[in-house]
Amino acid sequence: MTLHHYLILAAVLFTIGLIGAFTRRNAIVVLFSIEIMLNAANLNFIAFWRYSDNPELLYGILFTLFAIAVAAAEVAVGLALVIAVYRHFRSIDLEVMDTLKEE
Amino acid sequence: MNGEIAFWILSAIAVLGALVAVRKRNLVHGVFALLVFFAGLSGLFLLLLAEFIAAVQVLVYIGAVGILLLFAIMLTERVAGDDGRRMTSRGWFWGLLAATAIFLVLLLPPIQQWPAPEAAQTVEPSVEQLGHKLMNPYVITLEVLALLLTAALIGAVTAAQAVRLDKEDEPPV
Amino acid sequence: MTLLGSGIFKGMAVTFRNFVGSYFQRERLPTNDYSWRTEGSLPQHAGDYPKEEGEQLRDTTTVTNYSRNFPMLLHDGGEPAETIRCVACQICERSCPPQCIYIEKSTEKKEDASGKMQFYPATFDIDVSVCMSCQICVEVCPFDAIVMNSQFELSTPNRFGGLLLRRGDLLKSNDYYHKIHPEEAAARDKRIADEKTAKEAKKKAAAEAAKKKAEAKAKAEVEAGEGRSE
Amino acid sequence: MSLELLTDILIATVPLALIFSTLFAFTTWLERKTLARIQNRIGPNKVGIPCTRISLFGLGQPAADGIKMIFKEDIVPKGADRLFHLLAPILALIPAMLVLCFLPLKFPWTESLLPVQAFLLDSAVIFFFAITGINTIAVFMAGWASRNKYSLLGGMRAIAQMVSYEIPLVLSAVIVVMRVGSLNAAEIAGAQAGGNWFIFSPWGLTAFVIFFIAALAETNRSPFDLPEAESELVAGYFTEYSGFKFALFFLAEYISIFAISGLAVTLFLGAGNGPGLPNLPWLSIVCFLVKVFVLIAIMIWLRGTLPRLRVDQLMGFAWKFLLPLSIVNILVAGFAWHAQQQENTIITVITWLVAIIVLYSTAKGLNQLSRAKLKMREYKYAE
Repeated sequence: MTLHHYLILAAVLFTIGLIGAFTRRNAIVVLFSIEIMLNAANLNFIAFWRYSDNPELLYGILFTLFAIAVAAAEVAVGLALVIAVYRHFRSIDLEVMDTLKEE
Repeated sequence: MNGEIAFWILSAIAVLGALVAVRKRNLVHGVFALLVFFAGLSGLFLLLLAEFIAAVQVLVYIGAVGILLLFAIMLTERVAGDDGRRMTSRGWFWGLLAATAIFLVLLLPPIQQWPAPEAAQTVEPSVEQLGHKLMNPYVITLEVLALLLTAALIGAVTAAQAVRLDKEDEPPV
Repeated sequence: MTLLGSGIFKGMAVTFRNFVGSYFQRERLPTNDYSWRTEGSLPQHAGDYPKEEGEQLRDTTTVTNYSRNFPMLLHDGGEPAETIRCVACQICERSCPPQCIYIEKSTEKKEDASGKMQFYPATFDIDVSVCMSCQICVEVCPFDAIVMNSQFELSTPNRFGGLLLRRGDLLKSNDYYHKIHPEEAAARDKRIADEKTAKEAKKKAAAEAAKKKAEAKAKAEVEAGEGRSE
Repeated sequence: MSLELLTDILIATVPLALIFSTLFAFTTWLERKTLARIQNRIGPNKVGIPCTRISLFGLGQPAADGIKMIFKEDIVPKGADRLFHLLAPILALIPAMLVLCFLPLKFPWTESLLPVQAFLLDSAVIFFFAITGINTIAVFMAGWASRNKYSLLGGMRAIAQMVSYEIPLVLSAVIVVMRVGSLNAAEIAGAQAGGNWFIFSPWGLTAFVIFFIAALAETNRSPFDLPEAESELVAGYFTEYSGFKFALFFLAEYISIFAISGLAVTLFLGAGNGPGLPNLPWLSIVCFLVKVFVLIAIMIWLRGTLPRLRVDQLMGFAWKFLLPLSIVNILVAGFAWHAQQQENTIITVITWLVAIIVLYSTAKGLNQLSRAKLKMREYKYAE
């Protein structure tokens, strides 16, 4: 397998995530999509690390490790926000939350 | 040869999982599909000889994030069945267009450099090396990360906490 | 209340004593075998479930004096349907927690054992697959018509209707009741008899009082008549 | 994939599945028998070899139960999610079986094979915890797919409990990983050769106790069996399961008990190293399994003794007692090893004493803090 296989796979996964984030109305599904995009990026990091000139420096691994930790924090805060929003609007539909919009 | 078969199977699993997760109306099914996607990705990490990352992927994404998503779903909306509402957002067409454009941009670098020049390295990093890296050059990053996680924890608890009203006769929001 | 403490170890010591003791002290195993226990306090036919193939239980109605499982209906001997005690008052049907009793009241009255005109249950079904053996029906019955049976061989190959006991299956004579639960049946019969005598005594007293009252009234009337005539 | 690799993997893993499935059957018999004796009953004693009158203390009971389970009717509730109802028991069994590979059981016939065993992985312990975590998903899936309130409640309880107790479980394992400097199960086992077990120190003992309690909760054993509390939730998440699917859940539960006891033995009780025994391959496996069975016997004993906890007690115990204690324990162990860098008896004795005092007072203080505050009940609507 070459690096390009992984890059194209990551691009496909990232686009799936992007489509989900752009086209779905449910806040939790948008969070799924963001997770999918982050994971696609992680795949890229690992692939670049594996095919780099000096993998013993572990750059890709370290970056992915930090990215996973940040993603975990992001999910926790995001879901807390979803729950807070649900409590306020009684819905997690993103199109309902338009009170800041100009009428 | 083995690696190639494994790559195709695992990437099929990951792509299918991601697609189903994004398109499924039933949110719990969506989460299960997302977990399949995470598992497929973890297999790909194993294929790339990053076994520690694969383990962390399973531990964090399947063990923690999946559970968190399930809890959030259980705490918010009715999930089972078809509620008959529109699933896609109003600007879905433009979203699709933008996503396609970005996909094409992402495809550019591999296409420009076709065929792929370099072959894979077979260096297998030990977890010990990783630990030394984390404790010596990257210790500040690690600490900042710990701080970030603590802040996120506190923030999540505060944000999700029910608003306590002083007056008892008002209904809780 | 704290969770951790020496109580855990004390409890573990108790269970350990039970565990070891059950191998050495036979009286710790109350379910083992009844034959060795104080003879005479148990019915003659009580015993272990048959161990050997081909061996038959002498009686499938009871294991001990104290076993109870599902309700039965009592009658006072003779033709069961003629002397049934139940008057279809439906109190048990209403108080049954899992609602496993189904009663249909008869349309006409019939003489019961004591010769009184009473309704009787045209249908009386208990679904023992639903019954939870709580004995509440026995507690609420004002006619001592329903008591607990101890028949335990109930298994049936029919899954849907096999465990629905009809009136005919439920009817058992008072003699049978005396056989399976002698002490309880004797106590119950004594109570019924006492109640009956008390009732009769009361009736007698009431009749006497009424008689006295009538006499007094008659006397007063006589006196009044006498008074008027004066 | 080369054929040789495949056969080697099969030779290394199939015996594990066979051995532990057999032990599962034996353990169900052992548990029923022990619980019965604790409650002054006899337990299963009739079923033995078929068509004979040999009853063998009821050892045929597990086989009879298995045959019964297979031929029972499989009921899927109306309105249940049929696919996930089917997948849940399978998903419960697979991770339970998988983690067995991470136990350092070196069979003699694997000497000549390629090093395919999973416990030789560099991050075996992390993998163990990661794969154990998948079990939670299976439990939720079972509870959710059954379309039953009690199942869902049991599933949610199980998730809350497993997620909470995973933290003290991992933190107590950190002590050992710190000391050995490796996540490799074989290296951890090797570091404890010659009776140098990690349980023989104040911090090691504390970590072992925390690990054991958390393991009880993680495998839904009594007194932490709230997810399957039969008197509150019918049977929790597997209320709606019958027949073979139920048997799979049962099997998964016992296999995960074996796995987590095996990990406890690996981390704290010297893996296959017997005290004063020669280092023979067969002997080490027997030694390992004997230690696992000692832990399982203690689990059964506790099940026969302790009543079930309330939900608030359960969560409070994890977060207010086990978690702070395990963090303090890590600090104590770190300082102690730092102080013991030179071989010096006096320093060792002093660190031991200090560690014992610190750990005991922390446990005592935390226990006092988590003491429930009893107050008079207030009646809001009734006077």
